[in-house]
Amino acid sequence: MPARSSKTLTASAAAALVARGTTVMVGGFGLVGKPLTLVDALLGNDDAHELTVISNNLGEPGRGLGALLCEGRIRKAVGSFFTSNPDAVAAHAAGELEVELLPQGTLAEAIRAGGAGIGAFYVRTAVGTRLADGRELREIDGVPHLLQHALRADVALVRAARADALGNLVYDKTARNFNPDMASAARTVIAEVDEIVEVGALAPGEVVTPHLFVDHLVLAGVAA
Amino acid sequence: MPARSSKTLTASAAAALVARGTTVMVGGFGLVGKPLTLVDALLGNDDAHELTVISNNLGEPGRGLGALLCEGRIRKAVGSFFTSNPDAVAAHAAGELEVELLPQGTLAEAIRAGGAGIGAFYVRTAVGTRLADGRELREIDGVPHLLQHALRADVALVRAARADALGNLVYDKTARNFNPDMASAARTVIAEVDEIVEVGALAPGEVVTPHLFVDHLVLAGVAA
Amino acid sequence: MSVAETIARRVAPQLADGEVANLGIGIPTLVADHLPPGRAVVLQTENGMLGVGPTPTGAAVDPNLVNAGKLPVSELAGASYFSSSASFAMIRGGHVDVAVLGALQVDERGRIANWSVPGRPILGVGGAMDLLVGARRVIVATTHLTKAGEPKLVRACSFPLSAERRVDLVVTEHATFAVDDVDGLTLIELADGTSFEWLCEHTAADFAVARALRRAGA
Amino acid sequence: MSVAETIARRVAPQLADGEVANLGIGIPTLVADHLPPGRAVVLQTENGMLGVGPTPTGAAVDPNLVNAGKLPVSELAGASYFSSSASFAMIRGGHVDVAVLGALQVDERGRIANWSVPGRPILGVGGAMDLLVGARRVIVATTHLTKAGEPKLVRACSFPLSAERRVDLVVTEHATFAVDDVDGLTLIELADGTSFEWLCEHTAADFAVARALRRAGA
Repeated sequence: MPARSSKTLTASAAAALVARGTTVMVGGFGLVGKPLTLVDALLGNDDAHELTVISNNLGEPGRGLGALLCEGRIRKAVGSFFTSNPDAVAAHAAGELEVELLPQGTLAEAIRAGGAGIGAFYVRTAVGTRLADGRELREIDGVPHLLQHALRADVALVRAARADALGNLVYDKTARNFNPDMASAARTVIAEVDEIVEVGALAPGEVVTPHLFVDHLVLAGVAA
Repeated sequence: MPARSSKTLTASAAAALVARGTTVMVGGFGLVGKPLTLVDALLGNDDAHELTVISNNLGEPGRGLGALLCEGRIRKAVGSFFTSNPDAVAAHAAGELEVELLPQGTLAEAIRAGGAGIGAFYVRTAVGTRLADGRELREIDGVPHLLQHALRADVALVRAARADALGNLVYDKTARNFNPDMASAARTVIAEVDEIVEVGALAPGEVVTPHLFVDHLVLAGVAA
Repeated sequence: MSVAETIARRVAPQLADGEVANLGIGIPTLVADHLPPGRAVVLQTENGMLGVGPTPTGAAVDPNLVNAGKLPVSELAGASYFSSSASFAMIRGGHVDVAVLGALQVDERGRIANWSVPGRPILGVGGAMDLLVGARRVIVATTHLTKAGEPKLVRACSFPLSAERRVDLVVTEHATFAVDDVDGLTLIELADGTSFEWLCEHTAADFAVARALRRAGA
Repeated sequence: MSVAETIARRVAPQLADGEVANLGIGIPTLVADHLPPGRAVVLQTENGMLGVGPTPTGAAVDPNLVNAGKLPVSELAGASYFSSSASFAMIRGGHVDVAVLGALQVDERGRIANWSVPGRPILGVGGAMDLLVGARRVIVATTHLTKAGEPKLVRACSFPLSAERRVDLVVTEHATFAVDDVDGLTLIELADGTSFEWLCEHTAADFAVARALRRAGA
């Protein structure tokens, strides 16, 4: 029997928490570990426009974040790989989509830093490349590093396998990816899960995202 | 039946990997999660002198790292709380022990950074205190932060509950503490464990320290 | 009831239902025992645990299950364990609602000194500075006077400050002070049996007095 | 055997027993299928897994179990999963022994361009730059020529570099080059059926020739 949790919301109630002009993190690597129920619910929120989206990719044409992009709701995208969606390439060419491109590891680390109260960090990745243009360079122990500021968001939409009623999360295989990092780095965190189990059903040593990070739970595949 | 692992060493063979004048990380919070078999074995390594020890504490009088300290083998300690061992206070007063004191969170983050290929990071902790003396200050989004460099070691001695034969590690309750961070941040990582199980016996979603971080395994409580 | 328990009992109602709290070593740790019935406060301990339960007895004591004071604790349903870096990421990142900390001194702006004593070598700091920058709210739980009978609430700390950030509430066995950026300390509650005159005499910091000053049973 | 498989088969013996390897998208991914029998190479994929197993078929395909190319993979005994930040901490921190990467161009110092094409907007980089700074050893697995028949090994890359760090080995279907800081590219192996003259004509980078130049079957 599924457990009840005071954190449970419908997908549309959760999507309504995304306001115009805000920054939204969306977990997933391609469509794997993507909170698709929540992303689809955003389409029904007439206020979800002019968004800045922090996500590794922008979905596929018309699917996931690609659907939001088609409707012109994404003003800016921060991520590592947008070429997999031709619509993103076209929107950028048309001047309708601003893009901030980061190496995938720097992106993940910046999100973790945002959740961990780290203001900025120095990383060797991308030194000497065009992604270093305009960035602060500093030698540390004789090795050049780039400064990267932390990333935070107003809302994070993440995908987990199971939650307990308190909001502790565990993930399934490689669907984990950016989700635990993003679950730490936003003012409001909404987790889409397959199942909500009783408190005590998750072993304390296996919890990946402790419940204090999670504000709301939404059941995957339930659109209402 | 315990599993065999090609990474297994005796405690004394492991302790012999610590050379004179090197930097050693030692896991644990007080004596909880401390690799005591390995620390005791260090006493039998006549080359383990003039060490720099990175550890939250320096044990208790005569126990754990406290025993190494008594023998005058620790030149410098980097950690957050040494006052719990009066011998450390006395050694410092006598000019025999150099101390680098960091807030506990900055210590843990610097160790993680060392393992994660992050050169340095900015943190708000300790701004405006005496621990900020001589440190670089920088405003990030209008908030003052201190620069902290990453910490790395030649050898890390960590304590885990179980390893599989490949060296994947899981920890027991609050004995986890600094151990996973340190297991990522040294050239040679030696894990003291209660038990070595067959490959496949640990669930892939529960592994805390993947085996690529771990060089050697030593069974706890086996002195030889 | 000991003075420490009196203070802990006065702090406990300040923790709201559902909040995540980190309780420092000493008097703050005792707060857990005085929470009003039914108030679900979740305890985080910086050595790497969320969901700390009461002190176990006898065979239930597990040497691998301790709080930041290295005292044995138990595990509640829904608990989780994590590394030190993850624990302080939680704390610094603003995910802990409230920290209850002890203090050696509190200045009249509400800043505290709780880690070092002048003239002695600086050899310990622990997690206090991290909690002071990271916890959303900080409550100080301290005796009103030092063991030598000196006021702990002072104009300016003679001991080194633990952070630039002021705390939000100061609770002693004699009084409770709210803290804000404009007025600094404001007396909001005076213990039964403590006279206003006594308090003024034994408080070296200037403080305002709330219009709605309350009397509270010790 | 396709050209891609020829290249993958020539790369495979370069991975030593017990090494942890990250295989890039495309030709590098094929290397896993050509490892010599009994050679235990552990595969890491930057989307968060160590211990990647072979491509599953039919009902064994799990949509939540993919590699960095988003292709289905399987899980070997001893595998583990972790977050993106933990995965790149591993990579940047020097914990991955070898990365096998594709390339658009390789310069004569052994630096590569593999992420961006001049004249097109920069909209994708992925994890290539992280692997180039973090992997202890980097092997390039690429066709010798572009689809247009142009040499990929050039004096200086006209495409944007992916890192300042040089790679350690360049493997094409025609030749294998070692790379070092003094000599840049050194030809160490020439495929059967490829003449030295053909190679010189189709390689725009200067290169040295090893005394012990080997011939290898395609």
